[in-house]
Amino acid sequence: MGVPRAKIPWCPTIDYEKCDYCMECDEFCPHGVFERREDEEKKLVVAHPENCVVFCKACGKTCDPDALTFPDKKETTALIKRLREESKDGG
Amino acid sequence: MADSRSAKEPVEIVVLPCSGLDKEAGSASREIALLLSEHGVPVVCPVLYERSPKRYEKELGSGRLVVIDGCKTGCASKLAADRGLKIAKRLTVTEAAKKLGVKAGKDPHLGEALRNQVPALVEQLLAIETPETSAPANAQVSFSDPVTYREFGVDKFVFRVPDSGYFFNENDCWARVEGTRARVGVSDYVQQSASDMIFFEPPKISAEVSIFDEVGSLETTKTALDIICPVSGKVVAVNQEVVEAPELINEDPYERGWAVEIELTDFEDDRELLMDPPTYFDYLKQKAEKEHKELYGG
Amino acid sequence: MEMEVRPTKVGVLSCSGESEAEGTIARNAVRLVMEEYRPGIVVSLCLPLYLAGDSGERDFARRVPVIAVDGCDKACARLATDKYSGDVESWIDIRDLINQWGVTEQLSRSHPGKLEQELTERVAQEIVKLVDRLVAEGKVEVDNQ
Amino acid sequence: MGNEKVYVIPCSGIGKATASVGRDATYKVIEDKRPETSDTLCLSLLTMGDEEAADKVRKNKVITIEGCAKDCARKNVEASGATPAISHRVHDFLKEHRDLKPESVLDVGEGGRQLTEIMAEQVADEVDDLIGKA
Repeated sequence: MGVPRAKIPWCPTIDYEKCDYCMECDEFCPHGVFERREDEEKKLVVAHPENCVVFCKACGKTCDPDALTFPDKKETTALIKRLREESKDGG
Repeated sequence: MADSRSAKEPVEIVVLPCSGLDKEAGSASREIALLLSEHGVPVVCPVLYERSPKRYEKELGSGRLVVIDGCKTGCASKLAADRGLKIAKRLTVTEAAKKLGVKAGKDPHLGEALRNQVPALVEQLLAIETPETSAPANAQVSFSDPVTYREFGVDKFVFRVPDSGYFFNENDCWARVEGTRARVGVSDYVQQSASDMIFFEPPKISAEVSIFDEVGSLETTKTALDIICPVSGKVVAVNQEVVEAPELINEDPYERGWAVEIELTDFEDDRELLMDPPTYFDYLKQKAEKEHKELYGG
Repeated sequence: MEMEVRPTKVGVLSCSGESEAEGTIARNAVRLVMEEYRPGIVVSLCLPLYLAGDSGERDFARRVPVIAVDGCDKACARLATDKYSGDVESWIDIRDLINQWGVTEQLSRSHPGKLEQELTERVAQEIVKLVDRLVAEGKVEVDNQ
Repeated sequence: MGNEKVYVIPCSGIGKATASVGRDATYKVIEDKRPETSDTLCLSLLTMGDEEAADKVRKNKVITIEGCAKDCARKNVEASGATPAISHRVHDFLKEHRDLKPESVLDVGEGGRQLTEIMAEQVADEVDDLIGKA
């Protein structure tokens, strides 16, 4: 969208209180955003947020305990527009 | 063409709830129906209706049918579908309760938390405004010009992208723009990776959407996904053909398989965030080849 | 579509074999090779799609070497490859193999048990041998081997 | 015709769990529920124009079961000069039983097995109806 992906804060956030490590989201995501850490306390992490497709929340739909949250869409759209303006003026 | 009656006119409804003995959400569905009957709304008992459909012929003939499913299994909807009834509005208690911050449990007894939500859910059903049909079509817009395509292959899979008239977001959803209207759907890539479509849950007619909002959701034999709207505006039509036969999206994702029609409000602005066909073609080719590597390795 | 100089994939066409136990073995063996033993190199092809489907299946089968895996002497996979996509690189007849292996028990098409599973594994290994020979002969370019 | 049979022909899909359900349902009908009055044959034989197989579908009633919307079973039967009396799609049954999604190609899982039983029951009844009308 005319803005480097790294500048757009869009990825799932895991609420470890709710998450029961069913791994449905990791099985679902074809972009490899999540990574499993069998031997660590947090068994699932968002390892590659940059792989997450902006505005996609599909993994959230697979989460029964609703442990995945995303940034606000309207704010993200506004940010992208602002970054585009800056890159145009900034040259 | 739909008669667009004024929004606030009281509309007679008849309600078909699920019998609600399996889970807590089912009991809530029963409570909602009982409360509605106190508002003078005729209630169809699903088991009696199953045994003798004639019993409710009069009510179902006149009122607009509201179906209450306790959970996603959707027994009441299935009963209505089996009888060929047209559903004006559908409430799934587990989903609606989740939106109100309450989780319906496994124990079929109705708990306090969910019981307190029953009045709010009843209000949602009574607040049925304009009928769920399309607004009058805009005469000069037809979306009937022939579409030509470019394609590329990854192994034995062929992916097509229209040559012109379509705009895409990174979520592989398209908007076909004509005049002040746009039709929205999902790309060939989505229908191939998500596999066979079995359900399309349309958005409400006249809903206001901004770019990247969800406009309806799809369920396939493999997964469930939302349609991420590439344009801002107002939902003016829903493709009933796809509501009845979602596999149309697999057969013709860019033309007959359109999902929603939008009256545009901000297209000049939205357009900057979208890809035109050649840009999307390259974007998709890279994505399909990379993802295919991950899916099939090597 | 741009022509690939040297194909990077091997097509494996299994007979559909719904009425024969060897058909079940053929299908499961091809699935096993594609998913576990040679992912990324092997692509499974579907025979009835040659006739019923769009050109995608046939065009792809013309651009890559194809191994035909048949369940019986009707040899549908081999004949289909000849007819629809060019010469057969190599060919397996499961019934023939099973006789060579001296297996005489009655096999089940609908409830594959331990014996069928064992035979599926052995057939899968035969397919892998043919795939590896194609790679060794340089008929298939494999980037990360 | 004494040993008249209804041919239940599933699609040959090996990439979709719905195709596995179609095959399992076929075996349930021709092996367990209606062994005397129903049978199957390899769809590839019809693709390859095998006369013996084509003859069977022309002279007997046929029920096809598709694993997806490409309808390969029906198209291959039609290419042999016959028309299926009934054409099923697994995902039409899925629409009625949303919670019975098959899990994978090699193991359809508990949901897939229940869906298979529901389909087999219906196809078995259809075999009974079709046998009456030679």
